[in-house]
Amino acid sequence: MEALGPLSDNGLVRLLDADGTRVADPDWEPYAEHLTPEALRLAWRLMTLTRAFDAEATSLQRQGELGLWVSCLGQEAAQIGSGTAIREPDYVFPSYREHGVALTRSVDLPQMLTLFRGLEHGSWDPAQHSFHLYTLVIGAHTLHATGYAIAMDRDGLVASGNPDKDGAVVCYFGDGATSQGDVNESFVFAAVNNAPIVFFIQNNQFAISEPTTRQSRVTLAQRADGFGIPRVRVDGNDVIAVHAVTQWALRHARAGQGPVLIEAFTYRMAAHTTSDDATRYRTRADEEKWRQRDPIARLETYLDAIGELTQEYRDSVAAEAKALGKRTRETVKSWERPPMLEMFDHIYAEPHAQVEAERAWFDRYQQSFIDEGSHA
Amino acid sequence: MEALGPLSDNGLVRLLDADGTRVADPDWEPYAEHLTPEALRLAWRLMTLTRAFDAEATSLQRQGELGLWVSCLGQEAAQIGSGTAIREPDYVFPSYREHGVALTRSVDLPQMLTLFRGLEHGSWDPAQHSFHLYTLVIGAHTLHATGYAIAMDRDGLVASGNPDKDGAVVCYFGDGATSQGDVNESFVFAAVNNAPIVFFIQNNQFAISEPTTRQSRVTLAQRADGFGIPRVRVDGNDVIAVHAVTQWALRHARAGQGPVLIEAFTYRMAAHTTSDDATRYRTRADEEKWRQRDPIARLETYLDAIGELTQEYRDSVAAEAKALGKRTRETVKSWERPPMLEMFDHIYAEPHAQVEAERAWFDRYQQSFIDEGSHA
Amino acid sequence: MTDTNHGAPEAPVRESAVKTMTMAGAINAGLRAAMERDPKVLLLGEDIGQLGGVFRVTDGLHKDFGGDRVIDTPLAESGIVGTSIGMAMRGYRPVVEIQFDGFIFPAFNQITTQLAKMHYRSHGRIQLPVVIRVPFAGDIGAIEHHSESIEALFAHTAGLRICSPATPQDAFDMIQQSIFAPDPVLFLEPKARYWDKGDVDTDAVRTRLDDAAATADIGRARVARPGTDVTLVAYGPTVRTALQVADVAAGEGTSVEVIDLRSISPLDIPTVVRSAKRTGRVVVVHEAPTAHGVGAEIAARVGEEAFFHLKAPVMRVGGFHMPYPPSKFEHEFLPNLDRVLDAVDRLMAH
Amino acid sequence: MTDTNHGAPEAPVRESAVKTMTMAGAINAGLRAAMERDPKVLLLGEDIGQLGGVFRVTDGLHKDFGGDRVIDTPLAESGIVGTSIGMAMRGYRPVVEIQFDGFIFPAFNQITTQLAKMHYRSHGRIQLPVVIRVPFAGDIGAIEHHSESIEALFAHTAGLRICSPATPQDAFDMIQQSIFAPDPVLFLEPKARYWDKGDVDTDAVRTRLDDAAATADIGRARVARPGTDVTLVAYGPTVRTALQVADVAAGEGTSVEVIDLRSISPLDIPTVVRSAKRTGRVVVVHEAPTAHGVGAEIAARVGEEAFFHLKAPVMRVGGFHMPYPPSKFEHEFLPNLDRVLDAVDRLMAH
Ligand SMILES: Cc1ncc(C[n+]2csc(CCOP(=O)(O)OP(=O)(O)O)c2C)c(N)n1
Ligand SMILES: Cc1ncc(C[n+]2csc(CCOP(=O)(O)OP(=O)(O)O)c2C)c(N)n1
Ligand SMILES: [Mg+2]
Ligand SMILES: [Mg+2]
Repeated sequence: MEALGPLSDNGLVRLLDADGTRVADPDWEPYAEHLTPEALRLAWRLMTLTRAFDAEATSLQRQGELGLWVSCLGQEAAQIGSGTAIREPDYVFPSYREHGVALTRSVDLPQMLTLFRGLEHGSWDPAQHSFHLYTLVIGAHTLHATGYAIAMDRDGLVASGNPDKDGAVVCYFGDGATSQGDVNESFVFAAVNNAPIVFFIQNNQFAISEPTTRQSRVTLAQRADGFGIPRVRVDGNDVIAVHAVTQWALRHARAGQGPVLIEAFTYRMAAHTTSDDATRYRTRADEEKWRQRDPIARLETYLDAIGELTQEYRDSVAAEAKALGKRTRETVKSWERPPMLEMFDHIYAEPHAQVEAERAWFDRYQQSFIDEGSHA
Repeated sequence: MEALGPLSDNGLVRLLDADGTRVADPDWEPYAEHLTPEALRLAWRLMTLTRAFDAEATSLQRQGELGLWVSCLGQEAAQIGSGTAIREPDYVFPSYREHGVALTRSVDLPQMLTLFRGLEHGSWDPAQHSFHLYTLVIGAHTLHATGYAIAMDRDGLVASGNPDKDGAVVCYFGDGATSQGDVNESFVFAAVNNAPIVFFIQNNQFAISEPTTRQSRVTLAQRADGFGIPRVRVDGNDVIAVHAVTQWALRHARAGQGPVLIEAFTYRMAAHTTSDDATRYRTRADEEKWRQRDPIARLETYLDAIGELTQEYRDSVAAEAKALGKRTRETVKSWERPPMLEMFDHIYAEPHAQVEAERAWFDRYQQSFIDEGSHA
Repeated sequence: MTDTNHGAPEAPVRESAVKTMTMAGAINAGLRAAMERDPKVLLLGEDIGQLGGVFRVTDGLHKDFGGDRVIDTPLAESGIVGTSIGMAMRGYRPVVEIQFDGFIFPAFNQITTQLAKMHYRSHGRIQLPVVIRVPFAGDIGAIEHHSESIEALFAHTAGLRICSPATPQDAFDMIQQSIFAPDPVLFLEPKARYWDKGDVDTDAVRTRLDDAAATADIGRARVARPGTDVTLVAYGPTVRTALQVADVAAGEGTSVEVIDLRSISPLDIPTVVRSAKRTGRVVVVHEAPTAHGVGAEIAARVGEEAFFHLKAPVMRVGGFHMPYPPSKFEHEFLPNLDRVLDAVDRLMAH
Repeated sequence: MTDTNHGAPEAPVRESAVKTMTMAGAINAGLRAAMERDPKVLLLGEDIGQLGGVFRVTDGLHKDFGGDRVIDTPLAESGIVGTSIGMAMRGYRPVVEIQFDGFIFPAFNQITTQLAKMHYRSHGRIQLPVVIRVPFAGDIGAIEHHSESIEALFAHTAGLRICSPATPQDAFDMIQQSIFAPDPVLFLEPKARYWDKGDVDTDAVRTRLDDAAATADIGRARVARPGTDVTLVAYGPTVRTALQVADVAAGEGTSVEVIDLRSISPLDIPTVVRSAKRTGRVVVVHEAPTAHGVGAEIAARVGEEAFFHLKAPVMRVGGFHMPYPPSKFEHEFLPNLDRVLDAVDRLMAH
């Protein structure tokens, strides 16, 4: 057994140092070598857009336009690094904080906010984006992801003979989620079925207020050992390394070699949600220390150093970010609540007597106000 | 990761070979050296009594005197080996097949059959025997055991300074149970709380009809690695080795060093229960192979070889076994169903209006038959 | 909504298609027919493969369809239901067996927060045609957790359909209709009736397996025996008891109408109310404890819709508010013939 | 059984002991008092320590009692309840916080098959005085799973007690009485009322904390407002709505009696029936969907026991048979003032 505490910094795969210098790691280089400066600029752009959107959503919540916002600040490298390794026909099961991954799946980010404005429980068409809906019950979706992966395998989408066509599932969840029975059952089902799935833990070091030490006494990556699942632990603020390990894991899964677990060690720079007050359970010093490891700044420093980030590109991304913010604000404010009667839709796929009776009652009830004017 | 399948024979701790010869293992010898011939004779006697009781219960079920019987045939070494390492103030949480362990906890075996005759859901006083009731919902009790262990630690019963007074929990469960969320959550809670608990898996290779390969692709012992829990895998048909590893694990837990997991690799020689038909899913050849590794015969051969099993002792144990069988039969047949009204007792500790109303109604209803003669 | 008695097949019966089957056999035959019809139908559960399930309901299917379609899963109910949800998202029709009623609870979260709500959450984009088969209810002399009536714990949750057959014919038809309905269905099999025999027309259902027809059929009650004095509402295991009661009562001059609900979600309230308005006396009989049981909803609805026709309060006969007791007590815990007759007699006093 | 109005303290009120508190503050104070009284009282849950819980109900308790008594657990509800059962077996009184109603379901198995049944299974040898606190019900504009009314899913299961306070006074008293009662208690805190203020006498309850008194007190309903024309039965979050309805109705000349049930298991049926017999008209109001909700049991019981006194059927006003909808719809989903008034008006037409 390794003698690592769950927050140990040892044994992390890293290809870009905290100070923005590129590190060589012969084991992982093969999975990063396709990352041209252009690809890295794209990663930087996606991370920047994610952050801009995130900031706008936070401010919309402060203004009362959203009921709640779940920020992914600080986790952009973990999300964009992995998201850019995903392709058709892979399928993604996010938790509820994967806005960066959503961007890589072409989800229209402003549209996602219907959920946080209280208009819908699920905002996008999962099939269209190969990106399942957010799941708020911690860990529940990991079993759906596993079942989906088993079904992909049955459908011949794995080890098909043409590696370019093979697919796998990527399933995201948090450090806190690892304690749930469902997550561990997912490991069981994935392992015995040799399912094509990459379990991707974003260890942002907190489950709301609880540090990872409340969930485990060894690294979360090690959890995989108990189930016979290969694993890797990566610096989650290093977008290159995250991309590389995800590439490796996906190739492994798509090739029919079964599940893999990735722990991306990162930091939740914002509070848990806009309802949370992180000052109650962690220090400014801790936050400051991690601000030094900002994943976007890290890549920026590197791109700058190799002369691949022109002012022109910066300006264009800044303009795009601003436009995204503006569109987000306008979109959210433009939304009207749909007619009340719509809450009776899609409870069942086929009519259900109880629902139909209640829908009819409510319709008459609503009409009675229109007919009689306001009650009482 | 070890490349062992879940049924591998490699890496098993063994101190008594399948042919009854004593093997030397310097690592484990210290935990077995107190096993004098007398202690081994006791183990043999307890195993023999367990088997006799088991056989009697099986035949009582066949005669219709019990609704069901869950045989522990073949698992006597795993149960007596571990049970004899347990002492005051240790506390045991069995699954539902630990009749041998029950014997080591001085549970009156015939009394246990009230459960299988449909008279009670739980048969003995758990506090009196430091032996919790059987739990039929797979894995549920592992959390109770973990909570109990955490509480023992709070109560100063662990690492108290006097090792003779320290206690720990031993929690039994099966190979199938390892797939349940609850069992894995137990590992989480035990690990982060450094709870004094020994998780004892009796891997009898089947969960009803399903072989262990349906639950895991690596050994069940390895499961512990994922949670940072030390583990050992032992030949479950070797009573000396089982005793030794349990001694070690209990000392570890009682000394405040936290949880341990033991996998005792054994074989369920009978069907799952008297309702099961094992011929549907396993071969006679497999059964025969394991009959060759009978745990009682193995110890008998050894004791014989070292001249420690006199005919006199054999005869006395045979007589004791016969008497136990007779007492079991007589006890079971002597039981009358208690008055119907007792089914309303102990639903709550304090009166509950719904129960009181229904009890009163039922009493009147019953009386009406007595008053009026039979109805209709 | 329910104008005809759907227990009797509507199509003309071809002699050759009628076979005598036990209920377990009828479910087995229904599963087989569904698997033959659609390769996307998969069976999942503990010990359903070579063993054929602890009640042998899947007997022979592993042999004929293979381990890829009749899947022995790890021993984890949440995992079974959760992975089935994922498979359904890719177009499969998983039919899950929960080994016994009392072991469904580890899957409660997946059923209640995921399976039931995914269609709503996704605005109808995701359909989860998952069937959860559960041998339920008591009267088989079993140990704890093997005799429970769990329907009320799921009926309160929208998004699920719940039904329970009382005859081999319904078992054969309804299991297939549940499989081909687009919503998740909790399919409750009265285990004490597994060995009851009856005639089964294996042809009639074939034309009624598309989404809408299948859904409508499994939502309807059936008048199992017409009568005029008292309405006895039952489902699953208590239908047989209700019919016995009707026999005995007829001997005493009381005409009992027996309604076999068949469906618990939705409840076919119109059929019950129509009968209640005629008889003015209603008894609901289920094995589950009466307190907060399905009978409460029926009593409330009959009260709401037939109040001025009732001659006496709706009565409920069911289990008591206690854990299912040890089996030596179950005969008196259950709504047996005497207890139901007692209720009928008391109602007839009005 | 319920002859007095237990909302008002029976002991003479010492001026100094009355403080104005929010309901959240009253629960906090009640937890503190229980912890001071008995060192075996432990709090367990997610984020209840330094954070003080997401609703700050445990605010300050970690600081004052330490991490050994206010325990931040791993994120696993089954584990929290399951380990609490083990601790209770060694004499502790664990008070578990489930962060939101919608997250209790992973613990459903432990609650239903273990916590509720252990006392019965052990012939009364094992007592499990575990309290499960759940901020429940809606009306706070939250996202999915954060607004659910779960009471009916537990009320059917014997072995559990269920109660819900509607005022700060009851919150303060009942949390302590739940902790010192010997049976497991599901303590449902109406989260939308956490910030409602009221006077709390912190002394009165002290003499009523032994097993029997505590149990009896948490099982009793309270007449929150007397009236003569209609009986409105409510609990938890809907008591405030019911009182508002009574106000408005009074202005229209209708005298509404409001009963605050306080307890869901057991139900204090005698108090409800006494009122129903006087008014002849009953409306039950809860946030949970009406179908198979607690209102069904109350309607059935009132039907059984007050049938010949009723002028009209018992009415139920509650949520609809759907998943709790997105928050922009919740005002109409919930039994709001208008919907309850509408029911009262319809009843008064009889
Ligand atoms: C079953 C369940 N229990 C509790 C919660 C409340 N809750 C929401 S987020 C959260 C913490 C999750 O932590 P982690 O898994 O690390 O993910 P992160 O939020 O850090 O991304 C909790 C306890 C929940 N959503 N579901
Ligand atoms: C939660 C739950 N699911 C299913 C069952 C039915 N069941 C009883 S024993 C058993 C197999 C258990 O196998 P294992 O854990 O290996 O223990 P063994 O019986 O071999 O001792 C099953 C599936 C149960 N009791 N509880
Ligand atoms: Mg986290
Ligand atoms: Mg086994």
